[in-house]
Amino acid sequence: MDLRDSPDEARFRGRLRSWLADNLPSEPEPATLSERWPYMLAFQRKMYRGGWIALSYPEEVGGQGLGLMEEAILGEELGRANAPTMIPLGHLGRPLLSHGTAEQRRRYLPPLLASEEIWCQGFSEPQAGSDLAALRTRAVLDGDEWVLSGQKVWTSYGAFADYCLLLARTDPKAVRHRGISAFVVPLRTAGITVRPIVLANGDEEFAEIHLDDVRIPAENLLGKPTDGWRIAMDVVSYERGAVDVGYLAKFDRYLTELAGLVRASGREPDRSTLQTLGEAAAGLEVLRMHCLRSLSERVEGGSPGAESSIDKLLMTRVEQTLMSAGLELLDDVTTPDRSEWFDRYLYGRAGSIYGGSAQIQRNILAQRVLALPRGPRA
Amino acid sequence: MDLRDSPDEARFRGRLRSWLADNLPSEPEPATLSERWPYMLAFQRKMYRGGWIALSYPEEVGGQGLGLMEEAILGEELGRANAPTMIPLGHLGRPLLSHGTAEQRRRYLPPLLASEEIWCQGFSEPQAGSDLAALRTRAVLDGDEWVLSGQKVWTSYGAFADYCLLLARTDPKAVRHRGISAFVVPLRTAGITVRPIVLANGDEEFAEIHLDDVRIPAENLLGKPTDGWRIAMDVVSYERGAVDVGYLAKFDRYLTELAGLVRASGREPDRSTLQTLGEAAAGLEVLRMHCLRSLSERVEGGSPGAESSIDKLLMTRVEQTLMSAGLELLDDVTTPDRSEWFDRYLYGRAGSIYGGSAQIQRNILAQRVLALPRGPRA
Amino acid sequence: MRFALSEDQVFLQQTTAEVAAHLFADSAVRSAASDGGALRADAWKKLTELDLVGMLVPEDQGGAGGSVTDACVVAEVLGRFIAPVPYVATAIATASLLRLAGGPAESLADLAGGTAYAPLLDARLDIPVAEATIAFDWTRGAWGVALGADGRAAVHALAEDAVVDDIDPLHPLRRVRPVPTGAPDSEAARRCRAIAWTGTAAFLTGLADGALRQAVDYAGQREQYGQPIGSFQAVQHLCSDMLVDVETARSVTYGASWAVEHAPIDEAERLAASAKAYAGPASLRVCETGIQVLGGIGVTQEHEAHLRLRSAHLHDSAFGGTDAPLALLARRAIENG
Amino acid sequence: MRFALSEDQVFLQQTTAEVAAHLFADSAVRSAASDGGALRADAWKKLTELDLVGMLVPEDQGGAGGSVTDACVVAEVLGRFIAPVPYVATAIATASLLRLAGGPAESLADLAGGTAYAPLLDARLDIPVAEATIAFDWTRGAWGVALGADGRAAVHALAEDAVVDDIDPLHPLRRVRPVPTGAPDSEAARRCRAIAWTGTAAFLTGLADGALRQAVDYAGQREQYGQPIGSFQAVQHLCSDMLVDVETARSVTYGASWAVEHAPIDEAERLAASAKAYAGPASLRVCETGIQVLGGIGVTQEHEAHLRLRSAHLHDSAFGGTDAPLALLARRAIENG
Repeated sequence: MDLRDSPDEARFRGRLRSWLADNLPSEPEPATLSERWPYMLAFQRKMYRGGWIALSYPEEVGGQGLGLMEEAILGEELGRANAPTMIPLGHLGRPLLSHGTAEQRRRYLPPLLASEEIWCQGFSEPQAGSDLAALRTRAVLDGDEWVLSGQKVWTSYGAFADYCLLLARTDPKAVRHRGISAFVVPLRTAGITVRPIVLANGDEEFAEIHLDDVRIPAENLLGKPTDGWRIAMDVVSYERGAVDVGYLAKFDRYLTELAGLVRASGREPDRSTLQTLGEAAAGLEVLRMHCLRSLSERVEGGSPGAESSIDKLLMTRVEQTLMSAGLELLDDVTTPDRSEWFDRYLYGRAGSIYGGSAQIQRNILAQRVLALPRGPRA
Repeated sequence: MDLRDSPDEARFRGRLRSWLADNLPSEPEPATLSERWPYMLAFQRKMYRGGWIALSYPEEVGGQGLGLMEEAILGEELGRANAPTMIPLGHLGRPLLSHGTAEQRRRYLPPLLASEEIWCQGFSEPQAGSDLAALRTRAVLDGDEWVLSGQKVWTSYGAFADYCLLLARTDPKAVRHRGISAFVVPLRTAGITVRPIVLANGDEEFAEIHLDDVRIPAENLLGKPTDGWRIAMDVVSYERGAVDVGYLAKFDRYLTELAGLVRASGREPDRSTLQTLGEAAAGLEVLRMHCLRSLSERVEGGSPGAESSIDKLLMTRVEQTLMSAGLELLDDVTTPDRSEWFDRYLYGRAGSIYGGSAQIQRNILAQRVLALPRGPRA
Repeated sequence: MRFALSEDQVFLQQTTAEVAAHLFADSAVRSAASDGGALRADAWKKLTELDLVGMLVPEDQGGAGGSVTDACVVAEVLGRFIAPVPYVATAIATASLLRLAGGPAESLADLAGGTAYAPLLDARLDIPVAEATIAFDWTRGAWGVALGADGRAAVHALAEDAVVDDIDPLHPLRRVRPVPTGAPDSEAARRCRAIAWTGTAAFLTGLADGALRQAVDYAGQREQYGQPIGSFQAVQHLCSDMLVDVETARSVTYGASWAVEHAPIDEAERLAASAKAYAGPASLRVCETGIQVLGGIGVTQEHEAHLRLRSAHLHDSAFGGTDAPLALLARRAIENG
Repeated sequence: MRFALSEDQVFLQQTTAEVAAHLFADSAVRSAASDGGALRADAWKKLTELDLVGMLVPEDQGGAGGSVTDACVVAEVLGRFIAPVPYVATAIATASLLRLAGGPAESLADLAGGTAYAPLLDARLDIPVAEATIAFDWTRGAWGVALGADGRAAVHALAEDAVVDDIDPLHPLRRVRPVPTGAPDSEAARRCRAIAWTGTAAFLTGLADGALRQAVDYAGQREQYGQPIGSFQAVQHLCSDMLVDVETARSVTYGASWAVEHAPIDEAERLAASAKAYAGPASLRVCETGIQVLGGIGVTQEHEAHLRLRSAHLHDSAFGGTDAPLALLARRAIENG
């Protein structure tokens, strides 16, 4: 155990901290996504130019050749500096790196990492949510083109993206997950319609993608045919680690804000207030420590396994505890702070649904970590 | 809606209240079951002689020919008067009443209701807990005798009982619950061994019953062969109604005691204390109202159905809320009050297990009340 | 003792449900969040015509002369349909205050005739002790009603400030210039508070009931892994827990609905406080679980589940949240302990 | 940064588990509840011989000179086996106090040699501000240790009163004639409190881990409805929730175990407080769920599950329960908010 930075890590953190001090935007983050998008994008590109993005990618594809540890330090420092929300792209580059041809890596990775081309993830479908292997979007090879038809939902930032890493069924005879392949789909292709999904809190982060006889070149297949499922599971497990997606920093910011509002109320906090706020604070420390542990295990042992479902369930639990604390402590329901917190709470309800529902995560843990016997379904 | 007593009910309540005022034992209820048993039994017999037991049974078997409403009033008044714990026998007389021969009713019901002969329930087995239909105790007809072999567990007051209403498999070829019959088994019969089960809190309320080639007369079959499952379900659903088992009165007593301890502490209750105590109090009112509603539905619609699983889950929830409240509010862990409360809390852990675990109750509600589709198991 | 709705009440429940199904289709409720109050106005007119708005107003003052239980039957059905109308606020809480705490008789008749009245609360949505600043479930042009310092219900023209509808757009709050009030100390005022708690509990129960019905329907149809998700034990148990919450909230609510009119004030308050403190959190649990069963669609504006959850939050907060009723219950227990 | 046990620590974990499996078989633990301290005495002797008792005592004072993380590794394993020994109380909390808060050097060496020492707490099992009345996890003849008014750890001969062991017979409390103490205000005293919190969290994590292992074993073997109960989704999800609690409690505990020795005092306290406030309720949830999975047998004295739950309750209450660490966390957040 040593939670201190190594000398290299400390140097990295120091450089990053001073870069952030000089380069953070002075204007606050806009509230609506349509205004926030250019703001986020501008800062993300600036960070890339500064050498702070794609830290753990090889230098030849535009990364910094550093490690997961530096990625984690980045997340911490962004949170500490109250920096703009990052657009989560890193996990989408992973399958290009691991399964892409040399040409695909050269063509796609640098602009992806530079945020010059925005990528999104086309996995879920209306009939394939928790049961991803039931996906129905089909891809048929017609000469030197794949022809894709189907519908994707829950695509983060789909309305802003240029490319989609998309799963489609290429072998309709193979059972479920065996017949699936992954594709690089340029979203400007004819036959594609993108429609935003408005979340309960008004956010338009997600989109639906409709594909109607969309023709893409044969070389846009990623990996071999039927590699799709493995690619998807890889992406999903990267997505489940809290550090990658920068949630910890966001939660830290929320807690600081909530504690500030309690202080600003001028009321001496009673025991119930201390318990509520204390539980939220403890939750964040647990999440932070668990993320460090997972990170350390990944640094030593490679890509995360089924245990990442623990991270996901913990993240949901901590988020929902924090949101409930906010609703309880901000009891003047007519203030804008309460209203913003309520939006966060609503957004938090999605935490136990997307990226594999809480029920699916528990199935994974029971069967793949605890090795409990499968039910009659198997 | 009318929660008032009818004139008849009010007269009944008045008579009962004054009888209790005159007849309650002056000594407090002993703490250990071995001392408590004669104390309980003496008071229960006194109540029977006073005409306050078996209220809803017909007069010809020793009952009072009244209704469920009077049973409920009895429960309320016993709680209000802080009367000794009742031995729950009423639900065991029901199958004798509904399935017994005239001779069985004449022979068994009056002493059962008078608490002159104590009855217990031999349903669960080591390998048949939640899955009662898996029971293995066998009964084979040999001439004019049934020969019983097997083992029963979780028999309430088994160590004090004279008779056991016992389920055994009479048709080993029939599938599961179709091959089960119910028997009246005198516990003094050769081949029977009763061993108390000591609960975590030290209580010896439950027992194991071992049956080793126990011979009982052929006429001790209750109902027709293979009526056993229906009889069992009947008993279980009676058992699930909170009113019958007198829990409400006990919880009321606990709450009053807890509130008294909070008052005696002399500390001005803070908000957290008010919330904790208030939630326990609200839970009791919910339980009381839900019991009244269930009672009213039973008075109008006959025997309780699958909905009684709601009563059971509510009772467990209210009990566990109350117990947690006690542990939280009695924070001086060295006092005898805290220690007694801790024993109640431990006992309360059994609430979600016995009489069908919380998981089984939820299955019943999902499948039989909400009519959700059965899983692949069906 | 009889704990059941009368035949008339069952009929009232059915007819209200028919009217509500017509007025408050899911799509209509979704658009009501941004229709500038159009559905609210139409629906209120219809409910007024059907004598449901004047339920608690005596017949000789133009009302239906119904019981609190009758009003709770209506409120529960409206909750089930997430009806964007101020039934609890106006037809139950305000009508009781005007009637029981000696408000102007003409206002009561006016309310039964469909004129907008809103109860005045403090910034935490509690019943004010000295000063009200919020018109609860406000309609354009509404009069405000609060207990005066003399212990009598008074009607106020409102000097209006910002509308707050970002928690629940179906039941807007309006900040108003502060109105001095009395504390709810008299028996009449306490009974009014108990009626407001009970009516709110009925609406919360209805919200939860709707979430349960929707979850069960969806779980029976939606297939994953080749079978309806409702056949998975995890989903079944979520639904069973919702059922327990709905039915038990219903029990305490209807018990309270009787007690607030017929029982001595202490018992009335104890049951009403229990109903409010229990139905609020129960309804929130059920609405949240309902969203979990619906999955992704449940967290979008394409589905009305979020409006249901928003309404549950607002009504859970109303009339003192859970804090006020829990404190009352705890203090009573301590006094008697 | 490296968040993982060292090879030595993994070895320590394995050897401690082997020793514990030998000493604390389920049946031995069950009889320890009424053996008059026999197992406790034997086991303490063995743990002393193995240098585990003196883990936090410097080598030149007869100890093993180990880290708090080392001590937590041992405490966690002992928790897993419900070991009826005062490891947290004596080898972690008291040893730290004697060492860091300037206690008599000879007592520290004496402790490492197996002599009984118990930390002195107040009646709520919190660290006393002015007066101690309870010897925590008391052994016959034990010396009491508490912070004196001068801010230094002091050793007291105890004037003993009643034994309180009805919550957890494996870890008795002993009332003692009141001992005046100082408040834990100095940095050394605060660090000692943080170490006590962390060690307790490790024991609580181990208790939970044992409950999880037992539940998973049982669920894989026990059959109902013709299949192992562990194949039912409801049971699987109970076990998964237990796993999440165990692993996350472990993460925060080991993070804290490092911080209490190496981080600035504010960070050390924040992590230790989080570990204590999180591991206590998590362990209670897991021990309760474990009993639910075991079913009937779990609530009897024929199984040790109730002893596990009892120990979890006692340790959850120890050193200020969850209230003290939560208040610390909240006040820090408010100061920095």
